[in-house]
Amino acid sequence: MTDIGQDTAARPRADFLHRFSMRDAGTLIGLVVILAVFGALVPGFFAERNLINILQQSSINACLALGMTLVIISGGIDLSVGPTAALSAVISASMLVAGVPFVLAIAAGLAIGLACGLLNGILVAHVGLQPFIVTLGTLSTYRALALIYTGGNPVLGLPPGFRAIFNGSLFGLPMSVIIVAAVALVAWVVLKKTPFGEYLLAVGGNEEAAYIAGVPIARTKIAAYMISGLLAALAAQILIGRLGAAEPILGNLWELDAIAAAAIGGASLMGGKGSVVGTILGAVILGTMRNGLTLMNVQSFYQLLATGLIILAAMLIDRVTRGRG
Amino acid sequence: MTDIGQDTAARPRADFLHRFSMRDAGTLIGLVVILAVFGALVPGFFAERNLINILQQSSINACLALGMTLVIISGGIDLSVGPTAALSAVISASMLVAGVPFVLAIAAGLAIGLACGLLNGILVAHVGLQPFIVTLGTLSTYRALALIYTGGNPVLGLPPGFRAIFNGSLFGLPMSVIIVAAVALVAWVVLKKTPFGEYLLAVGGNEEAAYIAGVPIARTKIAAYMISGLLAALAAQILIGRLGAAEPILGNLWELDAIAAAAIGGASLMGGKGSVVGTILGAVILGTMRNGLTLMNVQSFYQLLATGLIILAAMLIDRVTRGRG
Amino acid sequence: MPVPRLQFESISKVFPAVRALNDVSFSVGAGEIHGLLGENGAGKSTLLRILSGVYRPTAGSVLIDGRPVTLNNPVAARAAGVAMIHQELQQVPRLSVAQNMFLGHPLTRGGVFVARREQERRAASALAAIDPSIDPAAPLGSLKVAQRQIVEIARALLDRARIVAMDEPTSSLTPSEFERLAQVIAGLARDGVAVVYVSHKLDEVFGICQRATIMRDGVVVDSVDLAKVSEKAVVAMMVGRELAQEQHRSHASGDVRLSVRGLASAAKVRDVSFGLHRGEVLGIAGLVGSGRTELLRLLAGADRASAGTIEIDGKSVKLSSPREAIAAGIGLVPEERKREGIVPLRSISSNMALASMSVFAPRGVIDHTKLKQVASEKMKRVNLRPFLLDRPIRLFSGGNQQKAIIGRWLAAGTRILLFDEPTRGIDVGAKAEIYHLIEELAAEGHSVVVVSSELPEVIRLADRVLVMRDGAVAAELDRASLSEQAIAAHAIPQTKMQAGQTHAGRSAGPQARQ
Amino acid sequence: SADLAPLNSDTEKDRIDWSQLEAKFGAFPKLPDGTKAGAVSKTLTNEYWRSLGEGYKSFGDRVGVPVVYQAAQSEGDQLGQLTIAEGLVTQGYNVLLVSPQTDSNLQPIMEQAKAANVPVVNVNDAVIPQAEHYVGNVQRDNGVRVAKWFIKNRPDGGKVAIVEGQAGVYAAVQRTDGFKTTISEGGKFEVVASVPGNWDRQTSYDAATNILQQHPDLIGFYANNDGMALGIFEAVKAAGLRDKVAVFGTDGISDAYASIRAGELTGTVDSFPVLTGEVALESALRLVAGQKLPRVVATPQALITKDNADRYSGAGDAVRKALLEDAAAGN
Ligand SMILES: Nc1ncnc2c1ncn2[C@@H]1O[C@H](COP(=O)(O)OP(=O)(O)OP(=O)(O)O)[C@@H](O)[C@H]1O
Ligand SMILES: Nc1ncnc2c1ncn2[C@@H]1O[C@H](COP(=O)(O)OP(=O)(O)OP(=O)(O)O)[C@@H](O)[C@H]1O
Ligand SMILES: [Mg+2]
Ligand SMILES: [Mg+2]
Repeated sequence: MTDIGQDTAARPRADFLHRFSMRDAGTLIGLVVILAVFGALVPGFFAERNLINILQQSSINACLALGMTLVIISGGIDLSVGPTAALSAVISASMLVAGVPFVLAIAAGLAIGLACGLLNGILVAHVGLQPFIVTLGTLSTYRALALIYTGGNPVLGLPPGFRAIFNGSLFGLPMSVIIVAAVALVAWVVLKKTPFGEYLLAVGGNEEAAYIAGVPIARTKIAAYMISGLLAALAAQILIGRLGAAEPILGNLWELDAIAAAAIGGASLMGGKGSVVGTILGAVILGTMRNGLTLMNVQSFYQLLATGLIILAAMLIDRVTRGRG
Repeated sequence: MTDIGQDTAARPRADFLHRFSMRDAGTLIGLVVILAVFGALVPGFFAERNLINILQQSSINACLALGMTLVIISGGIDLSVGPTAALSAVISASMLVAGVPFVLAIAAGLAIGLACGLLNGILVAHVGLQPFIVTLGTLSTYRALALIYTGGNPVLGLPPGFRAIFNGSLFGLPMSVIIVAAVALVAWVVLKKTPFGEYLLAVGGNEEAAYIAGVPIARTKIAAYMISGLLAALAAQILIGRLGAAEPILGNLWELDAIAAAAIGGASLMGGKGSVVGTILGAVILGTMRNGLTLMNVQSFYQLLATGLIILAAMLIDRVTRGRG
Repeated sequence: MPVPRLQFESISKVFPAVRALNDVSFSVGAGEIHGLLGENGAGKSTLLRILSGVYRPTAGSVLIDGRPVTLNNPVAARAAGVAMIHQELQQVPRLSVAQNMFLGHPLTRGGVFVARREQERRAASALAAIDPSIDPAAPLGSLKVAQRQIVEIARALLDRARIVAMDEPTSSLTPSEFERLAQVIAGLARDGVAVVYVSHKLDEVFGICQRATIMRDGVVVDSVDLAKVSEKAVVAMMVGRELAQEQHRSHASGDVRLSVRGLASAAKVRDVSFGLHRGEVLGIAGLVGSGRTELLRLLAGADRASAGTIEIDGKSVKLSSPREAIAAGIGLVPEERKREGIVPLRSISSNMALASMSVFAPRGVIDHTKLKQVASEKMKRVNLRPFLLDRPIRLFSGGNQQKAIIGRWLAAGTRILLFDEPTRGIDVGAKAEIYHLIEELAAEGHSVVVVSSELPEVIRLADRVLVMRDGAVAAELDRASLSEQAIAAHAIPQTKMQAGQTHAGRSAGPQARQ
Repeated sequence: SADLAPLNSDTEKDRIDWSQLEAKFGAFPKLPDGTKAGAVSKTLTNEYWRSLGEGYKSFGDRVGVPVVYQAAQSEGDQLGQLTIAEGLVTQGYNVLLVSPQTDSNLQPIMEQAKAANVPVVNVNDAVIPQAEHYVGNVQRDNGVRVAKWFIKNRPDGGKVAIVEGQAGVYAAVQRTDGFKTTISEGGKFEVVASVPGNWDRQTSYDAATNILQQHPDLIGFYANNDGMALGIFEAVKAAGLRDKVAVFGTDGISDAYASIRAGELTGTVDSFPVLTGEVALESALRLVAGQKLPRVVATPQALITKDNADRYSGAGDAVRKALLEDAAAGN
C-alpha cells in the first residue's frame, strides 16, 4: 500500500527526487492527455498562436494560483483573492485615470493587495481564526469595499501607455505570460531554496513541531497571505491592462479556479504539500480546457459538465500516478 | 488563557457540561448581541411575525448546514450542496408536473440527493481524493446535469397539493421551520447518542486511530456525504414547495452560507469538532442579519460589507468566549 | 560551591482542572547528568517544556548560571543555551532529515538561500555519533520511528547548548543505540553541559546519571545521589509504595486459539507460522525493523496479507480490516499511540468505547449509563490518573492514554490481544500494573501477543517467544530455553555477529556488549 | 390568482405600450395619503439595475412618493432577494416592484402580498408566471434587433458568434435565442460559436480571442450584456480586427454609449432602464389609485449605434421625447 518500491528504500536520495518528479509527472500526464484529445478534435489547436493564447489565458489564474499554493502549503486557504484583485484594480485604475504616474498607481494597487493579505494573515495567525472563515468574511468585505469605492461602476479610460506595459510582448510571448513565468520562477526558488520556503512546508506540515523548532509561525503565515494578496493585485494589474477597464465585480469565483489549479497540481489542502511546477501545470490544464471547449463550440451546459468532469478526472489521474501520499 | 476556572477541577462532570455549553454559549452571545442591536434600531423587529420570518428564512440554510456540519466533523467539506439541491428539485418537480404521486416524487428527489452524496462519498472515502476538490468537481457536474436535464428552463406549475405540504403551519410555526427543527433534533441525537456520531467524531479527529479501533472509516464518511446530499434534497423540496417552481440554477452559493453557519457554530474545518446546536444558532445569526439589514433598508453594498464583518465578528466573539480549543 | 548551571525555583504550572507542577525546585550543575524520574503524569515533561520555552510557568523561575532567564518561547530558550529532545517526535515528515535538524535556524548562503550541502554535512557528522547509516538528505518521513528518534537526538547535539534536556530519548531505541547515546551524553558532560535526562528505564538512569530528582504528582519527592540509593528505593519514592517483584506464571491451556500458517505481506513479513493457545502470552522479539509491528498489523487486519491462512478456534478467518479482526476477537494496542491510538479531542470514555459500539448501543442508541459504568470500572482497573472520564484524552499523560487504549479492548471483550511495545514511555508503576494486567488477562483465558524491544519485558511476560529476523521467524524459544542471550543470538543476522557488531538485545550478555 | 394563465410577457395579449398610458388612463391620479413604494431588484453591481432605481426615485420624487429600493448581493442570490422582498411586505409598503432573479424565486411574495392586499409589479427580466402586472421590455427582442442590424447592414452574410450570459438565466436564454433564430432565418449567416461569458468581461475576452483565432473571417459578435461586449471589443482590437468585426452588446449602460461614440463598440440594445423605472412606478401607483391596467405595460428599447447615440443619451426628458416620437412612428 506504500507508493515506494522496496528497492528504493536503499537509496533515499534518489528516491526523494523520484517522488518529487512523480508528483508533477502525474499532472503533466493529465495535461498531455487533454492536449492530445483537443489536438485530435480541433483543427488548428496546435497552432502557435493558439498555444500562446492558452498560455495567456492561463496566466492570470496561474498568478493567483501561485499565491494560493503558498497559502495552502502553510495549511491555510485564501478565498478572498478575487475581491482583493477587484479592490486593487479599482484603486489603481482610478489613480491612473486621475493622472497619477504609472509606477505610483501600480505600486498603490500592489500595496492594497499586500494590505488585504496582511489583514487575512493577522486574523489567521495572531487571532487564531480558521483560514476558510476568515477569508470567507474578507471575501465579502473586500468586495463590498470595491463596490462602495466605485459606486458599482467600472473605472474606464485607462491611459494607453499603462495598457502598453501589460499588452506588449517579448520574444514572441505576451507580457502577461513573461511576468507570470518570472513570478513562478521566483516562487519556485523561494519554495525550494530559501528558509521561508522551508518554514512554509514546516508550518503546514506540523505546526507544533515547527513552533518548537523556533520557526516564526505567525510571520510565516502572514507572509504567505501577503504574497497571495500581492499576486492577486498583480493579476489585477495585468487584467485591467488587458481589458482597459477595472470593474468592482472583477475576480468573481477566481478563488475556485486558483484552488482547483493548485489542487490539480498536487497541493494538499491539509497543508505541508504543494508544488510550483504542479500549480502552473494545473492552471494550464484548466486554461487548455476552456480554450479547447470554446474552439469546439461546446454548448455552455456541456462546458460546465466538462469542467466538473475534468477536475475529477485530473484528480483521478493524479491519484493513480502518485499514490495516496 | 484558559477557558475553565480552576475551581471546576473538583467536579469533572459539571466541568464537562460547563465546557460543552460554553462553546455554544459563545455563539448564543453572538446571536443575542445581534438581536439586541437590531431590536434597538428597527421598530417592530421583535414582532412575532418578523421573528417567525427570521426562522423561516434561516430554515433552508439551517437544513443544509446540518448536513455540512456532519461532513465537516468527519474531516471533509461539501461544496456541491447547491447543485445537488437543484438536481433534486428539477427531478422531483418534473415528476410532480407529470402527475406522479407526491410521495414518489419526493422520494425520488431525496434519492437523488442520496445518490449525489454517495458519489461524493465514494470519491472521498474509497478513491481517496481531497473532499474540497471532489465536491468542487461535482459542484459543476451536478449543476450541469440539472441544466441539461431541463434545458436551462424552470419547471413550473407544481400541484397545489404538493405545495400545501410545505407551506402549511403547525402550532403557529411554518412547516419548513418544523421540519428543520425535527431534522436538527435527529441530527443532535445522532451526533450525541449513536455509534455513528462517535464514529464521525473519531474519523474526523484521528482517522488512523479510528481505523485501528475498528471504525468503518469509508462507510462513516460516505454516510456523512449522503446525509448532506439528503438534507440538500430536503431543502430543495421545501424550497420548491414554497416557490411553486424548480429551477436548475437554484442553490447558487448555498455552500458558502452553510459552511459559514457551521463555522460560526463552532465546527472546525480540520475535522473532529462541531455542534448541532451551534450550527442552528449560526444559521439563525446569518438569517437575522439579513432580515435586520433589510428592514433597516441598508443598501446592498453595505449589506455585503455587514455580512463580511459579521462573519468575522462572530468568529472573534466565538474565539474570545471559548479559547483556542 | 560553584553556581549551578540550571536551577528551577518554586516552579508551578496549572492547566485547566490540573495542577501539573507544584513548587518544584532543584538544580543541576555544569557537567552533571541529572535524572528526572516519576510516574506517568508526575510532571516531568511539563517541567522540561517550561525549560524549553513551550509552556510558561504559572509561578516560579528558571535560573541559568545563577541568572533568572525569561523563556517565553522556544527561540528564547534556544538563545539561552537550552536544547531539548521532546517526548513526542517533533518533526516534519516531508522535509529532509537535515532540514528537520536545522529547522528554525537554517544555515544560509548569503543570508538568502538555504545551504543544503553544508546542513547535510553537519547533520551527518552529528548523526555519525549514534547512527551513521541515516542519510541526512532522505525525507524524514521515510525513516523508522527509532531512526527518527535518533534524528531528534542529533538535532539537540547540533547546538553548542549549555543545557540539554532529554525527555525519554530512548523510548524507541535498542540497547546498542543507547550505548552510543550514553557515550555522547558523557562527552557532553565532559564539555561542561548540564544534562537533564528523563526515562522510565531505571537501569539507563542508574547507568549514566550521577544524581536524580524524583517527582510524584507534580511535586519533588527528593533529589538523590544515585550512587547511594538502590533502584528499589527510587521506585518506592516514585510510586509511594513498595512494588513486589513478581514472577512469571503461565496460564496457557491446551487448546489452540489462533493458528497462523505461512503468513506473508508484500512489504516485509515472510512465511510466518505459529500457534497461540488459550491463556498464553506469546512474546515476539527481534531487532528494530525485523517486521514485528507489521506482523501485528496483519493479525489486527490493519494491513492486508499477501499469503497465508489464519484460523481462530479452528475456523479459518479473513482479516481484511481491523473491524473484521475485532469481530473475530482480535484487538491491537498500537506502537504509535498518538498517531494510531487516540482520538485527541474525545474523552477517555469515548476513546474507550470506540471499538465496542455494538456492546454499548445494542439498539442503535448509546446507553450512556452503561458506558459510564463500564468506563469507570475498566479505568479503575487500569488505574487512570487523574480519574476524569470525560476529559479529552489529549490532556492526559502518555501512560494514561495507553491505559485507556487497553481499556478499549477490555470493554470490547477481545479474546486475543496484540500489544506492540506496550510499556513504551510508561513508568515503572504503571508498567507493573500493565504486566499484572496482562497476566490477569491470560489467567482469564485471553490469548496475548507482546512485541517488545525490552528483552526483560519479554522474558518477564512470555510463556514462549518467537524471534524474528528480516520478516521471518528465526527461532521459537520456550520458557526453558529462554534467555536474553538466546534471543539476541537468533535476532542478529549472522554476518553482523561475525563482524562483531552490537545490535544485540538490552542485556545481551557480556560477549555482545564487549 | 389561480385562474390567471401563466404570464408570457413577450406574447401576452392584454398589453399596452408605455406611451399610451396617459392617453388611455388619463393624467396621473391622486394617491391616498402616506403612499410608499418598495422595490427590489437583482443586484446593484450592474449599472442597469442602478439606473432602474434612479427611474423609481425620480418618478417618486416627482409625485411625492417615497421609494425604498433594495437589491440582492449578487445576481445568483435567490433566497437573499426573497428575504428582502418579504421584509418589504412585512413593513407595509403599499405597492411592490420586483425584478426577480429567476422566474420563481419570488413566488412566495405573490401570495404574501396578496394576503396583505399589496399589488405587485414584476419589472423586467425574469417573469413570475402568476404575476398580475408586468412592466418591461421583450428580452427576446434584444437579440432580434441586433440580428436585424446584421441582416440589413451585412447583406452578404457571414460568420457570427454569440457570447452568452450565465447559463440558464432567463434574460441570457431569451436574448441568445432571439438573435440565433432571427439571424439563421435567411441562411446567409452562420452562428459559428455560442459560448458562455458568464456576464464576465475577462471570460468573454478570452472566449472572443479563441473564437477569432479559429474564425479570423468572423464578421460580428453579439453579447448578452454590455460588460461582456466591451471585453469582446478589447479582444477584437488586440487581434487587429476592429474594422472587420462588429460587436454588439445589450442594456445600453453609459460605458457602452461612450464606447459607441468613440467608434469602438458597434452598438447596443438600450432598454432605457431609467425610463423603465419611471414607467414602472407610474403604473404601480396607478394600480394603488385603483386603476385597472392591462397585464403588461411594454417599455421601449432601441438599437443604439454611432448614428443615433446622441438622440438617446441626452437628459431624461429629451430621451423620453425621442422615444415617444419613436412610439408614435410605430417603431
Ligand atoms: N496541555 C495540557 N493541558 C492540560 N493538562 C496537561 C497538559 N499537558 C500535561 N497536562 C497534565 O499535566 C500532568 C503532567 O503531565 P506530564 O506530561 O508532564 O507528565 P510526565 O511526567 O511527562 O508523564 P509521562 O511519563 O507519561 O510522560 C498530567 O496530569 C497531564 O494530564
Ligand atoms: N520505508 C518505510 N516507509 C513507510 N513505512 C515503513 C517503512 N519502513 C517501515 N515502515 C513501517 O514502519 C512500521 C515498523 O516497521 P517494522 O515492522 O519493520 O518494525 P518492527 O520490527 O516492528 O520494529 P520497531 O517497531 O521496533 O521499529 C511498519 O508498519 C512498517 O510498515
Ligand atoms: Mg512525559
Ligand atoms: Mg514495531
